Amino acid sequence: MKWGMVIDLQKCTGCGECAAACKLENNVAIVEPRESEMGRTMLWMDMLTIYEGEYPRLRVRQIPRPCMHCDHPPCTKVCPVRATYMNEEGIVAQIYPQCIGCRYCMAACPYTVKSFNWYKPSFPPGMDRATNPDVSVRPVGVVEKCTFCIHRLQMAKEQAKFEARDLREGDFQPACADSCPTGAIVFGDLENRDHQVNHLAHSPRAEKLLEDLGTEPKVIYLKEVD
Amino acid sequence: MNHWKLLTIPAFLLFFVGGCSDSGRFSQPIAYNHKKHIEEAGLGCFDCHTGAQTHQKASIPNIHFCKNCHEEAMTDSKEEEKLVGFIKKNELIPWVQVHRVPDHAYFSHRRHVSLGKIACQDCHGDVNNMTLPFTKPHVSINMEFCIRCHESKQVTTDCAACHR
Amino acid sequence: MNKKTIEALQVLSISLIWVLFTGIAVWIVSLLRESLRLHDAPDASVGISIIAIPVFFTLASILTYVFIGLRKGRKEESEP
Amino acid sequence: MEHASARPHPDAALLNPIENPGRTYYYIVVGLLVIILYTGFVYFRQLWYGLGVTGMAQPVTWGFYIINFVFFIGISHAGTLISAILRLSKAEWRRPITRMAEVITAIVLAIGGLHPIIDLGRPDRISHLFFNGRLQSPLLWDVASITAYFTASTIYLYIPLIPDIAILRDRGVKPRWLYEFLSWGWQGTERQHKVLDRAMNILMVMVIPIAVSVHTIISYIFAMTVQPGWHSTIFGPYFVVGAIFSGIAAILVLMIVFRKVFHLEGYLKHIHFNYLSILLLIMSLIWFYFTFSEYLTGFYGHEPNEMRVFWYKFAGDFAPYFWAMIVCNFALPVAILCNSKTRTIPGILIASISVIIGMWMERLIIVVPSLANPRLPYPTGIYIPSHTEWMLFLGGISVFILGYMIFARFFPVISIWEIEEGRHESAKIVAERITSYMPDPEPSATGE
Repeated sequence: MKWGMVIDLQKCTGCGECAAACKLENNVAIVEPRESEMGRTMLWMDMLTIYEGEYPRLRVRQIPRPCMHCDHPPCTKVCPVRATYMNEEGIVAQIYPQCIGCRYCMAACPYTVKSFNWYKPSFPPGMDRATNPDVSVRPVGVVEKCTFCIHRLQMAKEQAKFEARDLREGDFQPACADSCPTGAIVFGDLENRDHQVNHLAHSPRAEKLLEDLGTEPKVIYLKEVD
Repeated sequence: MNHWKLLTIPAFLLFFVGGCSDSGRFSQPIAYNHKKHIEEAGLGCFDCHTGAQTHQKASIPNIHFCKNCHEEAMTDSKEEEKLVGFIKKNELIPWVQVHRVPDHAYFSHRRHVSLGKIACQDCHGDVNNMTLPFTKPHVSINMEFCIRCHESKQVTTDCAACHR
Repeated sequence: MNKKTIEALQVLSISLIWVLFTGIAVWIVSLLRESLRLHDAPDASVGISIIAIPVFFTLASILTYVFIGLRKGRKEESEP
Repeated sequence: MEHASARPHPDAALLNPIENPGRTYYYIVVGLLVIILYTGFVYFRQLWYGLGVTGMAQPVTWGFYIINFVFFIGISHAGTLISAILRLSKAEWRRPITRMAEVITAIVLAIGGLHPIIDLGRPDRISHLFFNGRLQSPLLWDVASITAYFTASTIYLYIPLIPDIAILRDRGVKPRWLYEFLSWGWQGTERQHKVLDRAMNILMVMVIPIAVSVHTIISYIFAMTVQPGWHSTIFGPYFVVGAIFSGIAAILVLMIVFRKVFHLEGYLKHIHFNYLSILLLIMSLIWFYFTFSEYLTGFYGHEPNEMRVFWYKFAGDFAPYFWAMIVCNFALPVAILCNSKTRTIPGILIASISVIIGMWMERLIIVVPSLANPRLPYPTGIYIPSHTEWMLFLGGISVFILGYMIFARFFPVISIWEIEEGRHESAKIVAERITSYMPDPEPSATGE
């Protein structure tokens, strides 16, 4: 099993629904505007601004950017305490109670996907009581990042086992894929021929970010064709 | 900014070093008697803790459930009187959850009871003979305890299987 | 402080250094064992890390050598 | 033993600071303690609120703490490494210098070694490093190598100190028990000298590879990642050279300060400064060579991400620091030290201070720009250090000064017995050595 995600840029409108859904699903802290200006915005799913072409034919687009869950993750190699590692299903997990907050993984990640809890996570009044109980609220001083909504996987697996059946494709979908209004984000098992991602990953339009680094991301973009 | 708070750091460190997880004792609002309910009323674990087999949480019964029998006092016990009082006032019993898994870990009763076939007694002790409610956890709920059992039963020890 | 206490303290400090360095060696070995158990360190890092252990022991031996050597090399002052 | 200290000692100037520390000493100590206490408070504030009180953010997730870590560990190379090299090469002029250099190492290493802990978001979980450490991470290599270096250099400082401690013990300097305890029964017998010499010879050879490995491993923290500007094979030697470079500058500054404060003009003569400053000049040239090849390869390869960092340093936000670094580390010291007219003590002081500042800026330029320019199109990172970080920097320097002052209060900063040994023996040894260099007299002269 190798969980992966395909983001179809042809379908993506750059609405940012995935980023918002992710933030709510995973209790990602909402930092104050002053902090945000310093560059401490916390987003597991960020919207990358990409500029294509030169001025008269300049094209600006927003593309979603989760953690790439690399097959050869540069971040897990450098962690001094095994707080980040890749599990057998290919998810690069972050174990918050183990993290000592050295931020080496953040410095080593070529995609800059990790966030750090500079302060104790805070939520605007009212929202703090609406945090998702399935996901822990991280303590101050640890690194966090997209987990492919691994809590959903834990529950989906248990449900499947309870019903004595195999895990189906629809059982485990991260919040971003669930929420995408145009269905641009497809999630599933890259090694399973029945899953949609398996076909899409082999599409001629498929490309990965910073492919030349050899990190083998499991998030695959389908580039736009005009 | 409250700088005076800084004074509490040394105290906090002492607390931290002293170990704080499960050494505390809790007091329960009603001296519930498990033994009596099991032996005399003939109840089983899952009759009251209804979620244990089918849900993540086992659930602790409260007045809506207790009402089924204790709408009116059945005995002249002082403790039952308290319960009836709660029911009459339609007020929830402030049970203290003693067996607590920290926020950052995923624990499901269903997974352990129905799928893993673990007996309640393995973690909660000999509840059948308890005449008083829990004031402290039967086992210390820490990762070592989880891992030891997972290793002996040869189930996953992947960190991400429980941590979230 | 009299001579006896000071001597006892000297011996104590030398043995503490041995305890410290043995502790470091045990630490490195336990890390190695854990990484082998978890198949976590396939690289040369295992081999390189082992080098650290003799370094510490050599340092401790040098200190002990100096300590013992200086005591043996004293003039026979206790004799009349 | 009151009468003992009345006996005039040939090296009274070296013993004076220990026997009569004077009032100013205590004023300075109190001043430093105030700064350190305030720094402690600032650090507790950081512990309480989290690392948010610093100026670090994303993507610049490492700031002053890591910069100072590299910087302080770099300074620490002054001591043990240079002292070991000078001892090994039997340079006679080393005698008044080695001790001062070794003390720098021991103190600065302790300060530098604490910096990564200051940098942790969760220092309360430091035990994870011991129970669940992962040897594959360069940070763990660092823990091991810095511990080895710290212990080795402390032992290397201590062993040649034993005879001097015995001198103080015999003169009845207080606290007596301390000197009694530390002197290990030294009486200066031939056998004891032999033991000491042998131990020092082994240590000398041992500390050099340890010292080189320490800074190489620190560079690996950066070089083992794939980030532009960091992922470079030259980093190991580059860091070692930079470390020795800043270390020599630190020794020179300290020598000038001690010469002035303790009136050691008789011991630290112009020749010592001259030799060391020529070493500084050579290191400056080597440093420039490394910097040049580091950037030239990057520039020639023209890899886009590499170039982004390159231009950020050469003409972007970091250009003032970059060019200031070149001036401080290369232009100014070379200009001053090349000319024997300006190679005077004030000149050397200026050059050394400029090198220390320049080397600190080099660390800044290595750490921040690579982080500020991520590969993906994020906005360029901004890093403005906060009051907390400045305070901890100042606190680190204060701890260094205080540590050095405490050492100088209890132990001589110039090795008395080595000076004495030099007075008695070195002339003979050097003369013998020089004759051994010379060609033997022509055998034909006796033949005919």
